[in-house]
Amino acid sequence: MRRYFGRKLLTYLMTFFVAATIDWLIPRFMPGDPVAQLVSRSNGISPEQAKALVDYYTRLFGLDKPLPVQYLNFWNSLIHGDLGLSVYGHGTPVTDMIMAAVPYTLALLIPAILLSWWAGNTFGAMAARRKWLDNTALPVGYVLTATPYMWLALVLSFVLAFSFRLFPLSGGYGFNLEPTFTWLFFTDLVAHWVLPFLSLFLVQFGGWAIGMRNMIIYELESDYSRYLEALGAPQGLIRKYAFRNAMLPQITGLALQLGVVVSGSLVTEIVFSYPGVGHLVFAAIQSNDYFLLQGIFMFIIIGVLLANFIVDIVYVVVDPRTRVAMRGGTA
Amino acid sequence: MHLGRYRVLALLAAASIVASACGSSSATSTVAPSTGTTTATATPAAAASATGLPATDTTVYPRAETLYTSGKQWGAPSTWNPFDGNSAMGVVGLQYETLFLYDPIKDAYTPWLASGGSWDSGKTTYTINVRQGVTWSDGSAMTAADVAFSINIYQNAALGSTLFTFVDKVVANGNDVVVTFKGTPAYQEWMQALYNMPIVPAAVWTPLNTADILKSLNMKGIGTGPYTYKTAAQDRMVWVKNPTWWATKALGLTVAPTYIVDIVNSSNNVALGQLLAGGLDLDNNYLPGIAQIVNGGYGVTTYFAAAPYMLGGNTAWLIPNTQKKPLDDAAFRRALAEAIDPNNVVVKDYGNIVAVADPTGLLPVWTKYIDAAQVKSLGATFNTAKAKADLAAAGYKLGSDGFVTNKDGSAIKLNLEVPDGWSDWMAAETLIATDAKAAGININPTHPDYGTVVNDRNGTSTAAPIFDLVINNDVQIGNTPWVYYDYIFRQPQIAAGAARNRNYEQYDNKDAWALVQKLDQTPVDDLATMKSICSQLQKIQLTNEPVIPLWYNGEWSQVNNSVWTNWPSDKGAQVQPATWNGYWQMGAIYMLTNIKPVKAS
Amino acid sequence: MTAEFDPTMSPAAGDAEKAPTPKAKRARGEFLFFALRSKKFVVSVSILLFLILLAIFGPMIDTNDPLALGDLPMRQPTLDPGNWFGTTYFGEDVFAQFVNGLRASFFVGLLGGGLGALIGMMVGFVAGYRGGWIDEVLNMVTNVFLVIPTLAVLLVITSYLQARGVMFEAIFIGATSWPWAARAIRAQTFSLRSRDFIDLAKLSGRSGPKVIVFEIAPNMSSYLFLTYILLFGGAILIAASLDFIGLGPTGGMSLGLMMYNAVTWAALQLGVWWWFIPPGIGIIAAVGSLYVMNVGLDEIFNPKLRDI
Amino acid sequence: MSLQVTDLMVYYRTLAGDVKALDGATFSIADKEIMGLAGESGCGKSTLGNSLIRLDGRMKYIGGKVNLDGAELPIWDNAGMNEFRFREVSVIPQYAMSAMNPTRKIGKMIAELVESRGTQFSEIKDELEKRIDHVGLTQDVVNRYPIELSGGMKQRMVMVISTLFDPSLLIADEITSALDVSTQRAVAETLVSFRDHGYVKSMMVITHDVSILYQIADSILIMYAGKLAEKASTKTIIDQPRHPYTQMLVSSLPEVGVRYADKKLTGIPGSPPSLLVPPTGCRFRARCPLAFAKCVEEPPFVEIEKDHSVACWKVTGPNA
Repeated sequence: MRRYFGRKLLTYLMTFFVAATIDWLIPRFMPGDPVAQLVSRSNGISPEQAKALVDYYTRLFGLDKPLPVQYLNFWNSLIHGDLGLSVYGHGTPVTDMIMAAVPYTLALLIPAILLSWWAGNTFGAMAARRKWLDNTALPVGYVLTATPYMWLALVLSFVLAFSFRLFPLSGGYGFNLEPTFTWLFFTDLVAHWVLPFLSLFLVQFGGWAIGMRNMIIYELESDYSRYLEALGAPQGLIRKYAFRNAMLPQITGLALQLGVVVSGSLVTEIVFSYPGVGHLVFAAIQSNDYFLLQGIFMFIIIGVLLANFIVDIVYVVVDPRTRVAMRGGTA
Repeated sequence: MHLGRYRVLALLAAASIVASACGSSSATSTVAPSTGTTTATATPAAAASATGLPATDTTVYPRAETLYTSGKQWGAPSTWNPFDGNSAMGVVGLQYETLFLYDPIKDAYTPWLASGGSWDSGKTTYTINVRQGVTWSDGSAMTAADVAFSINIYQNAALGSTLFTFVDKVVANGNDVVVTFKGTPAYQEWMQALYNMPIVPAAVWTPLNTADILKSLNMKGIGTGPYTYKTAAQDRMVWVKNPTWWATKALGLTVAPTYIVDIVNSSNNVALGQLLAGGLDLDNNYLPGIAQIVNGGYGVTTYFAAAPYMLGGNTAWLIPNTQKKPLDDAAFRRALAEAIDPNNVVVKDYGNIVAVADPTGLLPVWTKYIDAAQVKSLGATFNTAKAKADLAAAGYKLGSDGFVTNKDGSAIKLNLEVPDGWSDWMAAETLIATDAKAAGININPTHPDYGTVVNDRNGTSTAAPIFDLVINNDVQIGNTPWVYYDYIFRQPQIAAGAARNRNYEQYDNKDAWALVQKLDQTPVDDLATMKSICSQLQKIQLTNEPVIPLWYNGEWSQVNNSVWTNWPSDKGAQVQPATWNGYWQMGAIYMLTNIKPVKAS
Repeated sequence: MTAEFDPTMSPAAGDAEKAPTPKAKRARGEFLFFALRSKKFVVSVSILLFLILLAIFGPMIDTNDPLALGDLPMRQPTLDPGNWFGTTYFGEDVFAQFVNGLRASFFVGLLGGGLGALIGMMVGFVAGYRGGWIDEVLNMVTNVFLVIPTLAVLLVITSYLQARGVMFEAIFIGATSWPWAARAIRAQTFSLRSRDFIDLAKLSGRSGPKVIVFEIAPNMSSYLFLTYILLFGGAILIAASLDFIGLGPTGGMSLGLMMYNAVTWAALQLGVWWWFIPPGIGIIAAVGSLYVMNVGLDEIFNPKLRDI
Repeated sequence: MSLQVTDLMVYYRTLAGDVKALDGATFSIADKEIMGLAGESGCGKSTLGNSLIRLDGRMKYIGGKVNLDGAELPIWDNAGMNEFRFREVSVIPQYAMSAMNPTRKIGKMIAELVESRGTQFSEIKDELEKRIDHVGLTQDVVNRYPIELSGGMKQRMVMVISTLFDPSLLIADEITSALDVSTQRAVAETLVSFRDHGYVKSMMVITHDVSILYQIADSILIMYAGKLAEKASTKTIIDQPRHPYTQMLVSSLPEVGVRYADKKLTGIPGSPPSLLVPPTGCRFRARCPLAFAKCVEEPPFVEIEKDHSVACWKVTGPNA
């Protein structure tokens, strides 16, 4: 057991190291000096003012140091949870900006991932071997999972928000509100949350439903199912087993999907200008704020790694075979 | 069961959002030299109501009293420092004010925080009469000392201002501030400064006036303006009316909206959606298809009811790299100017919401400085045939590929760069390239990443500018055409690098620069001299085409009349309709005093 | 971003025993028989064929340059040649854009998916067949590719390219979308490794690569094919996302770019739906039918899944 | 009479058409009888075995009757069969190695299984423990997962499970083929002991490996090409088989106990006919050395002496 997790942990650490280094390279390897871009955006100012600004920002971002030093500083400050300053935010700490955005993204991602996984699998299991469902409902699943996130998002926002005014068009909460602990704010928050959530949920849902449907059909054909049938066990029991066993690959799938969902949330947040991390990424790309990008990606890397690790643990818990294998020492 | 889970999650999310909203703002306010108010109070409220959710003091801005704007803010509001070019929307104009307003349409200076200002007979000393009865938002009175301090602050090297290269001394004298100059005053620049310098309370800013003056975010600062800081978030900046605004008593002016919510720019379709849905009253972004929308009965209007719909805000120039062959040849640039049909861009790209630029490139508000006769005789106009002829005459022969070649026979392929993602300009460059190709000039439209464009255009500490052609519109409308000529002819060349934001084309013309300086030192009321100098400069510009004017980028402004009406327009109140930096003091502030709520709340 | 697809849609992903093993030539006749009987297969393939034909011949029927600015902006779909799908905000021919975009999208899928499959197979086979530390290392590489936001890498690369083409996009997607495939194939190989016929091959002194190519690969050919199909569809979707955040090919045309332009120019709000709808439908139809075909084929390859 | 099968016909649906895998089988198994069912692969023996407990998707019931302890088995009715399965008819499948749910502890699985059949686990718990001992497993297997067991252990465990309800008929389908010789013998002996302890009333042991039957079977039923060829006591079948096919089959038997690969019997030239369009008359006649004119007619499966039935004109015919 310890050996297994020890190994995993090591892999994760090395992965993190490599990923983080790649991440650090981003702003350094970008052509064009970010300060120049920042200054060139505040137009109408005199060359002298520009000069002053350039000096100011260069010092601010610590770009005046040699690369190796910058690299060491990067790790050092990373350990202290400092991701540097944002160009797009004119020197606001990147961590602050991310932290302000994270709640939205998590509020979007966690329910979208878990619910779609749960609902999709349940539905897929139902559809499996029920011809009418299989032929009626599943096609919908295929369409959904083949739909680009942003396209669905745009259609939803146009129809439900723009045309029928059922939901707000954009933003994280009403522009007429301030964050307070009141039902008003809370409900408004949810209202703004629904559409982005839905566009993430639906696409995912389709994928899981189909995946589960296929998996469970395999399980229903497996030897243990046939044996149970031969012994007259009711369908209930057989399905229960099949579902349970089909679930396992779906859990692995969950880990593999994370990256996809993150990118999905990115485009979705853009469509609804939902003030989450994805939206921040877009803003950063648009304004060439590589420090911000670097910070966000660092954040995503950690997030995905963490999630993967959790999935690993969960898997061990739910799949006896891995447990047994580990007791045998061979993971 | 899963439903339960999702409620919990959403609740947690809500909690963390509230928390982070307070958290981040209080985090920044530690840097800010003022005491927290709104958002700070939210924290105890949150803490108190952590158990269950009783309706504690929620802040809801009534629709009828709130003005929703968008267009200035390209990112989350991050600094409220009036001396930082990137300060949040309205910091200068709504919160801090200037001594004068300048109205480009009427070309008139209106005393604002100054009750008046005048030159002495020799035009060597300028006296500012500081308006009495003006109070800071903390209640204390604004004094001549504050004004003197606010001007003197520009001696701070960190601000990199050129003001004190010609200003000598600024001293408070009773209720006046007396300004003396070094040699001939740069009248044009001084007048420009008068309506651009924010007046700040000396009490607050004296300690901040250090090398790190820009580091102070100055959230919830103290100004004289009609609005004060309410709150800010990643996607918005909110101002609340200052009940004790001096102008109400002094000038009988009141700003209509109690709240101004400025929404950080998002994608075109969101902005347009908000505008059409009435979620946005004033949008200062470039939006596609405005012509259709204005005529589409959505209740959306613009400054002009018909083309060009928008006031001209600045000129979009085609900037050639005059250090490179063949663009170093005036004849070639001239032919290029004739080869391009800006009208194509105006119609096909912008759908007539912009106007073709005058051959001089001067904005319509500067028409009186244009030597029409001279333009008629020298001005380059679109004419493919003529362009071809001129090229041939100048000795550029056609290559096998049908494009003109350098005189040494080498092929000519000019890269025209606009930043990737700048959709309207990307469309424009394609049209321009097509026109040029028709005249035998091989232009290759490219849209590299913004950083690359800036590098190629400005050069770096190590590399000279390597661009062939770029489109640029850096310099905005102002009180004097001098800003444009300074932009075109600036000498000496500024060292390559980030700070290089004048004379991108690297055009060397000492005589022109002498004229520009002469213009700068001409009093703003000496119209005759200004005209003659401008005419000479125009001659140089028209014959050498160091930069080629294309079209007048609009002062993008589209308004929804469902909640607020009586917006600026050529028929009604003729004031600037923009929330951008510098426009409030060019009269946009009157927009707020003019608009009327459709139905009183 | 990792591949846009659901790994669990691959036939029994992570569940080795079920790699369908083809049965010589008798299987071919059987394949056709079931193929024609599988509604999923027939429908999806005919949709796919239709789209492919459209992608191939469309640009020949409608020879308009998809980026040529016409004189009739925002024109409703008409019967006039060149305006079947109407025109864009700039009077560009939407149909021309659609067919050319379709072409690009299929190209990206074909190449990107192919490259992804290739890398995935190589990593998967070697890791699964060799095992040991090689497996460990390859696993880590796979993990790295799973977690690094490939978007970041893309940003760095693209900012160096004056212009990036569809080709580049395809290669990039291929080079980043393989990890899940590698994992699945590794699992499959792992299970096959211990089968007698592999041992026999080993005993007969065949080199590792030979065994992989001549023994293992053929035995999971159908599985590999299905994997490829999923990568194919995935690549198209990733490309769409990249295009949408403005990292798509500069110049040129693709369904994702159409969508991107339609949004930047607020096509829907301006009522130019015929600009926004086609690319979406195109992608859904292409990717959707690919996925359906995937399951259809699975049922055909794998007798267990048939009802007869 | 424990099991009484009359004229049972079960076909296989294939692309090419119906394969007449079981074309009219009539025989019976007495209480306490262990009947071996032998024949070349594809002769329909597995079809017969399966049809008695569960017709899988491709099998089609054509006709015939199956009586078990006087009650008729509704073998054509999957649902209807359920009440008989496990309690009356049970099976030890060919795939015993993988017959148990890999993600359930064996004990838990058994509990869920029996309870799903309306019996409290507690009721059979003691019996279960007894039988686990009986097959020589340790009690802790119930707390293990299948993959923790060796092939032989799994096999024995499945035998225990399948017979928990003391079915009156147990069908053992090729259970020995996957095992090595020693385990094979052990399994075979266990089967016998099950009968002796009354865990099962009667048994049908399907195999291609006659030598096993020689050890355990009371009687042997030889099938050829979807038809019954001969049924008699093991002794009779081995010592004086009457059907030419049986004779060749037995004569080609190496000395008892040594098994051989499942391939076309070397001793018999030619190969069995296609069951898609089986030849009229005796299906063996193409390969039969004794074939004569009469053989174009279908030979009946008749009892020529007590407990010995044969389908061959040479044996039953006029000029026998």
